[in-house]
Amino acid sequence: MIGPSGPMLPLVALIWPLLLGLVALLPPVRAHALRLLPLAPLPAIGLAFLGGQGVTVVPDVLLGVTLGAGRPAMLLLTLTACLWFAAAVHAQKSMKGTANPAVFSSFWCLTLAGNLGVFLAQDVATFYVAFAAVSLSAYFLVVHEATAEALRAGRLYIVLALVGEVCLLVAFLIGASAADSLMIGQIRLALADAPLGTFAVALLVAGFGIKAGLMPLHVWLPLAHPAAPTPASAVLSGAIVKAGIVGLMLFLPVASDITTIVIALGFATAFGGALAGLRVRQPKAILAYSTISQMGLVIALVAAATRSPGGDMAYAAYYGFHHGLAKGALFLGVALVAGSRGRWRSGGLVLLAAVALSVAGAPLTGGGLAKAAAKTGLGAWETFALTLSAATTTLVLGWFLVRLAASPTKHAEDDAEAEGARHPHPLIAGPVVALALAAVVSPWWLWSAWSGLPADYPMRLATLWSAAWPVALGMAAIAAMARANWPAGTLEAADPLRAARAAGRRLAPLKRVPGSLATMRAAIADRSTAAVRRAGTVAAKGAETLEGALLQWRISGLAIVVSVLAIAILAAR
Amino acid sequence: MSVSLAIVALVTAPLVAALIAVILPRWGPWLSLLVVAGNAAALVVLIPAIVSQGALTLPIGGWQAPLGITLRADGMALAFLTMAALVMAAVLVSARPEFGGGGEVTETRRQWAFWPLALLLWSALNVVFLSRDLFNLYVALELLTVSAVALVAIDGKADGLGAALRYLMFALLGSLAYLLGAALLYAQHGTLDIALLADQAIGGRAAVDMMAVGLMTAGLAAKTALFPFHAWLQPAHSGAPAPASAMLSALVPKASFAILIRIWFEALPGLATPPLLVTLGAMGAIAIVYGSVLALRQTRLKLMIAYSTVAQIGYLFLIFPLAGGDSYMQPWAAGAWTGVMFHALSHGLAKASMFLCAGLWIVAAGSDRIEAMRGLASATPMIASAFALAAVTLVGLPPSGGFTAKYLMLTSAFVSGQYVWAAVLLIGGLLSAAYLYRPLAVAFARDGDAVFKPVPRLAQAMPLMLALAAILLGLASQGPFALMQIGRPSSAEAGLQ
Amino acid sequence: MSATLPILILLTSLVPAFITFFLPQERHSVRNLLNLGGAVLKLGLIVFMILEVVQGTIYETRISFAPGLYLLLRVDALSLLFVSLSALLWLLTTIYAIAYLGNKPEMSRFFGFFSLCVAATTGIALSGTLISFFIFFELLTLSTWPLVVHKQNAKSIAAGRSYLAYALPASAVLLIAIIWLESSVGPVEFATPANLERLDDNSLRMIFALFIAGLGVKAALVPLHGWLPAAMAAPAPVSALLHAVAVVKAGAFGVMRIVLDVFGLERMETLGVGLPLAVLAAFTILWGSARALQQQEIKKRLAFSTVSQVSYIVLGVALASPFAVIGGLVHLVHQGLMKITLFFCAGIFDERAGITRVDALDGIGRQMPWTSVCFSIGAIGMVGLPPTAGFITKIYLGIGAMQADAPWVLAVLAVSTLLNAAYFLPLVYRIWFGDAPTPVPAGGGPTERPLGLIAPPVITAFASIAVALLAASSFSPLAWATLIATRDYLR
Amino acid sequence: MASSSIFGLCGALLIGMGLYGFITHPHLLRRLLAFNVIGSGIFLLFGATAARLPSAATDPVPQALIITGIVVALAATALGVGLVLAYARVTGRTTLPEDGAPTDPGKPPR
Repeated sequence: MIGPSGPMLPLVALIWPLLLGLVALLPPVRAHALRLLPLAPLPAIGLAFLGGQGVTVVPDVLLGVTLGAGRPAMLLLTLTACLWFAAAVHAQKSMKGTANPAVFSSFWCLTLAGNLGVFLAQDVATFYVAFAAVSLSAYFLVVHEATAEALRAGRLYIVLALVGEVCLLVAFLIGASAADSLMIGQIRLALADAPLGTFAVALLVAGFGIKAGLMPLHVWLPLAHPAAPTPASAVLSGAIVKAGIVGLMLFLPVASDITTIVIALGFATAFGGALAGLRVRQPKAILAYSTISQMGLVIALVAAATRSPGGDMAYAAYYGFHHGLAKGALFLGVALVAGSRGRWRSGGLVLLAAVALSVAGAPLTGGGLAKAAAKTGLGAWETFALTLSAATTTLVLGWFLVRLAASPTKHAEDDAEAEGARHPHPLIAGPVVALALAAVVSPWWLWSAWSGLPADYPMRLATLWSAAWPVALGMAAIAAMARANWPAGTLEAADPLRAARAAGRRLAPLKRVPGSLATMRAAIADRSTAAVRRAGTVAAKGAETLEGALLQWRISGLAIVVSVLAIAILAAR
Repeated sequence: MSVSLAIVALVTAPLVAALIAVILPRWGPWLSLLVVAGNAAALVVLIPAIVSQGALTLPIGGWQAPLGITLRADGMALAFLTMAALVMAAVLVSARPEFGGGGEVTETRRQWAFWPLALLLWSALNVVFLSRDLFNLYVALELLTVSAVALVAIDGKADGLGAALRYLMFALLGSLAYLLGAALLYAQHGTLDIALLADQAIGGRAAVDMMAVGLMTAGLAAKTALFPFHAWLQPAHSGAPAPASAMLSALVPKASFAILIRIWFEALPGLATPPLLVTLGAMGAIAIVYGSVLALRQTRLKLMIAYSTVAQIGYLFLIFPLAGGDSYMQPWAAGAWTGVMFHALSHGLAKASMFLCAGLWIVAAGSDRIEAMRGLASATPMIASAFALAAVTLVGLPPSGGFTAKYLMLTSAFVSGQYVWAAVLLIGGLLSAAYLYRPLAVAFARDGDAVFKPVPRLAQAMPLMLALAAILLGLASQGPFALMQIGRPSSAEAGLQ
Repeated sequence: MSATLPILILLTSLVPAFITFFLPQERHSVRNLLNLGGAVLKLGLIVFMILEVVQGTIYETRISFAPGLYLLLRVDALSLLFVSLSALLWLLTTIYAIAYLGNKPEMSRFFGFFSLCVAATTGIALSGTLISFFIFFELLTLSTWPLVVHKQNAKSIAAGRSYLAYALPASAVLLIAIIWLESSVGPVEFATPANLERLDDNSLRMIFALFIAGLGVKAALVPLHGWLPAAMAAPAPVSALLHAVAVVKAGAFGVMRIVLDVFGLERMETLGVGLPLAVLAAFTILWGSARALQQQEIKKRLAFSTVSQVSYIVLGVALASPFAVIGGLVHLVHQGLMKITLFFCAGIFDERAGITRVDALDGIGRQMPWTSVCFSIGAIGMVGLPPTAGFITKIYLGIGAMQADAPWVLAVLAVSTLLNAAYFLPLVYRIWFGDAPTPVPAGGGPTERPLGLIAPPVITAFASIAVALLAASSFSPLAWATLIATRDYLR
Repeated sequence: MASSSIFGLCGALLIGMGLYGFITHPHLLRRLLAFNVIGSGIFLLFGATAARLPSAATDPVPQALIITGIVVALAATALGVGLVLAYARVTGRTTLPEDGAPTDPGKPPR
């Protein structure tokens, strides 16, 4: 036994939520298990702000756990920890009285641990375990409400998550054997020219793409994110998708053969996701599509950073950081708006509109800063695409606000209470406000450290213009569509599987194949046993006939006499 | 001196006891126990003596061959004697309920006849194993045949009498052929002593010798029930009462087989030719498959066991092609020869056990149809275990004597490149598993609701003892193996060619 | 001491076996004490032995049958791996069996053969020669039959027949292989490399094929696996024993012995038999999974899953690269822990709630939480998802496949994982999210007591996570497997 | 031709005749008689071997053996006759069922 070495805080950050998850299952704690949730990310928040330099090695656990986070990963870890904390605070109120709080809390903690783990893991086994933890236990967050659509969404989610796991496993195995090491850094280097390396990279993109909602692997996302309880939706859309992003950051090798394809897919997702969001009416589903779109951009940024050896993931991380905070605010804000009336409701909507603008990258917002920084790492047409994506984002988030404003006030449990309950509970509003502020403001604070650009760069006219015109374009489109009485949005909720279902119907006859194969196998087996049996019967009949003959003394006696001669003759040879 | 006494006692004690039992029928059961004890004592004296001094030769009355008759106790003889003693002990103990009278019923003829016949049979057996004089062997073989035939007919029913007569026909013709062969040998060599014959016949390949071996081999094969001379066996063995069947199946064929071994391996090894050896082996092989196939078809337990004997006798004849097939890679000499001996011994123990089991089951179930045994395993667990262990031996699964036998034979077959015999050995094993499985499976089934007659525990213990002995033969095969090497003919190692 | 210890270990199960046979049915406390005592004692002796072996003691016992035909019990690292697994799981299975079977009839017979079966497994593990291996292998076949037919109904009798119908011809084939080999190269001891040059390559290939065919029945390689699903008619502890501890494992262990000790990895490579074996194993993995998908009975599904899982072990040694061998070795333990958990749980579902079919599992999770949790862990492990033992195996096998330049194995692993998920996760889904068909009467639901029933699966489920979490520690099965592979076989 | 040859040839003739009868006759009693004919032939042949020594002296051993053999054959015959009688008494047959020929015409089956 060799004890762990290096800083302990990363280890504690991972183990602490796991411990809390177990504590949540203890009988005396079970009923109040939700109270534990805000405690879970605290060590991680500590880690994020104290900073963890150095590498933690725990040689005995798994295949030797190595922890440590690079600068981009640490930024995302900060985001994740904060978002989980905010969501946990939100859950104190919004999920009060939910069924099975212990199970929910337990999986919440497990998912959190996994989510933190993917940022900290330095070896592939730990990463895989963490990724599986975040990926698979999130299933229980999705299906927590156990409604029919939640279960349906959960099924699709788990199937794709498993496919993703398998893709990743195969890719990791190829990489680890090529690198002859389990260290992610070496695997990344080895993947560049390993045998089957390109195939492995494709699998990596598929595996992480599923998690991050890369089209066309995004189908689960608009079903699963809205189905979960609101705090869970927030972490799913804000933090958990970042597991896919960080995976790509860590593993995508420099100058891979398919980098360009990944970039193209990323941008396609960015536009496709946003436009697809216009087809649905449910606010959370629209947000999910927005997440798909944003993640497409981030994936494109990550892939772009791998084009040359010196590429920096910082822009992607910076962009992702902002998106996570903002998306968390938006999802939590849905509950805020739905749960309040009057001016509280209007205030909420305004707040969310501000956040939405930030996501779209309006000038001087956090999102605008992130976009401005991101553009520096891109080529010409990519820059244009990124700029233009702000228009579609504006459009889809505008549509979101419209739908949210139109959604009925949901106040079922509080109806019996006084009218004074019109204003939202602080535990609901607090996190939303905090996240929104953080989303809009904190990129300013991080600007010079992460963009590498002068401090006045966001205020320059060119920057402002390139941020403003697409947003304006998007707003114009909103106005146009509002005038046309919103021709979009024919579906209540997302239904990405229609094609699949149709294909399934067409392929339904194939279902009979295993059955008929089994029948055939059984028939062959029966026939061959019957043949063997027949042969056996024939042989036995023959033997019985012979036996009857030998029983006659005339034959047997003669046989003895003949055999005397036969033996004598044989002996004479 | 005590050694000579022991040898003589092995021959005479059962004989004397048989004569007394004829006169004093009531004493039969007790006398048999006495003989069992005496026999055991004699073996206890003999085995260590042989192990320390090697094979012992005892000219009876001090008359040396060729005029006198020689008894010779070598390893093989002692192994067979021991096996016979075990089987006889179990048989004689198990026969008490059926033939002991016990006073509750008036004595019947069969109760009177059983004990002398069994003891006579035993005496004749012991002589066969010990004697080295071809004519003396003839007399013993006849005595054996007569008592065996009489045992088959002991019930006095039509089936038994018919089976006995059929048996008698084969046996008489076999005896006559053997006697004629012996006469021819005497005419050629002027002696009937095996050792002297071996000295004389070295190098010679006289036509008379060939005729003589032809006669003797065919005659003995008929008595051993080698295919295709086995037609008498199945009615005789299945028709007799269970204890008699046990003796008939386990011991009687071994006697004629032992004489065959003495003739071929000790007296006239020079006469063997490859085609003859292959022919004898082939007959054995056919017997294995044929007997097994017929055993599979039987619906009556004793018939099935009898056919199993037909098959198992086939293995014995594989000794002819296989002996001598051992290579420098194996540390043993005469592996195949010893293997066949192991087979003879373990088959004797297991088959006796199986017939005793069958007898008890038939009594318990009131029928000898295999189907009637349904559920008997729970009612009579000891019998079921005995039957299962005996089956393990007969199939040749480890760790049993049957396995040791099969292993030694198989190795010889492979080393000498005679893969056909190896295939026969394996197929025979599988077929025997197939037919022995059926009664076991039926006995293990619980869905019957038949009511069985209780079986006393002592009677159950006897077949179990025999079956355990057969297993023990495999577990502790070192001792028997070493024993059988004492006085082993050199041809056993070199092969018959 | 070094000569008697292997014998003592064997006797710890043989003696209880023989005494148990003669115990009257009603002496259950004596019987339980005897069996548990034997199991605990054996575990203790094995722990002692492991400590001694680490210090370099060599345990070797010879019992001679005939000159050149002897029983050799020899302890090496590989045998320790298997024997300690079987001893541990035997103890748990005994506890479970006592609780499961309670006071049913024919308990003396059952526990007698149960112990005999474990004695045979121990013998297999400790065998130092081919022939000793064969003897114990057959003893295992024979002592398992009464367990398979234990219920004595038509179905179990048929299962027993099919078991023997597969096992006995296989043993004949195995015997041919052994004798063919030994008749040319002399008695084969595992510790000393056999002098295979005496045989030409084609003969060696034939012998290898015969070995695989002979062992393949027990290892349930397709198409020799037919007995295994049928043997589900046996009581649950027997299934657990068959699938996780004894029979199937003995087959896989045998394949390892043949590949690693008799032929050796290099020889296997020069003969070119590794690839066909790997293909066969891969096919078995996929076929078993595909067939499991079609089964609607829980135990049958588990049985086909075993068919598939055990072939991971064979696949590992067949690929013959360092990581693959380690993966194969460690899966011997991992599969045992996970599969026994599943069978324990399936047994509890059957015994306490009468659930035998997949669709009856709906909503049982709330009524039988412990069992359900254990079952879920086992199922996740079988799929190979972290943090259960299955994923360690998969990582090692996958890297090993790349080392062996056989990337197609990765596809097999991937498809197998998905198939495993497809037939296991729906069970887990039903357990936790299915609608219980009838409202459960208050307090009248199925019970998971006594403790002896639920503790073993909890322990094994915990262990199957622990061995993965602490895989890199020096006491884990993985460390042991690495030690075995690097020290003994990968020179 | 030496007398021993005549003895030998007679013995062979007897054996051949007896063998034919033994094998072809279904009637059990006839078979027993044929058995005795064969036996006599063998003993005759055996007796002839006594003269095989070149010297004039005859070998005494065959005589001893023949006498023993006759006793043995007698015992076997006695058993055989007893069995045949019992068989005929029980079944009314004088042949074994598989040997074809039906019952003895003199005695109706019971």
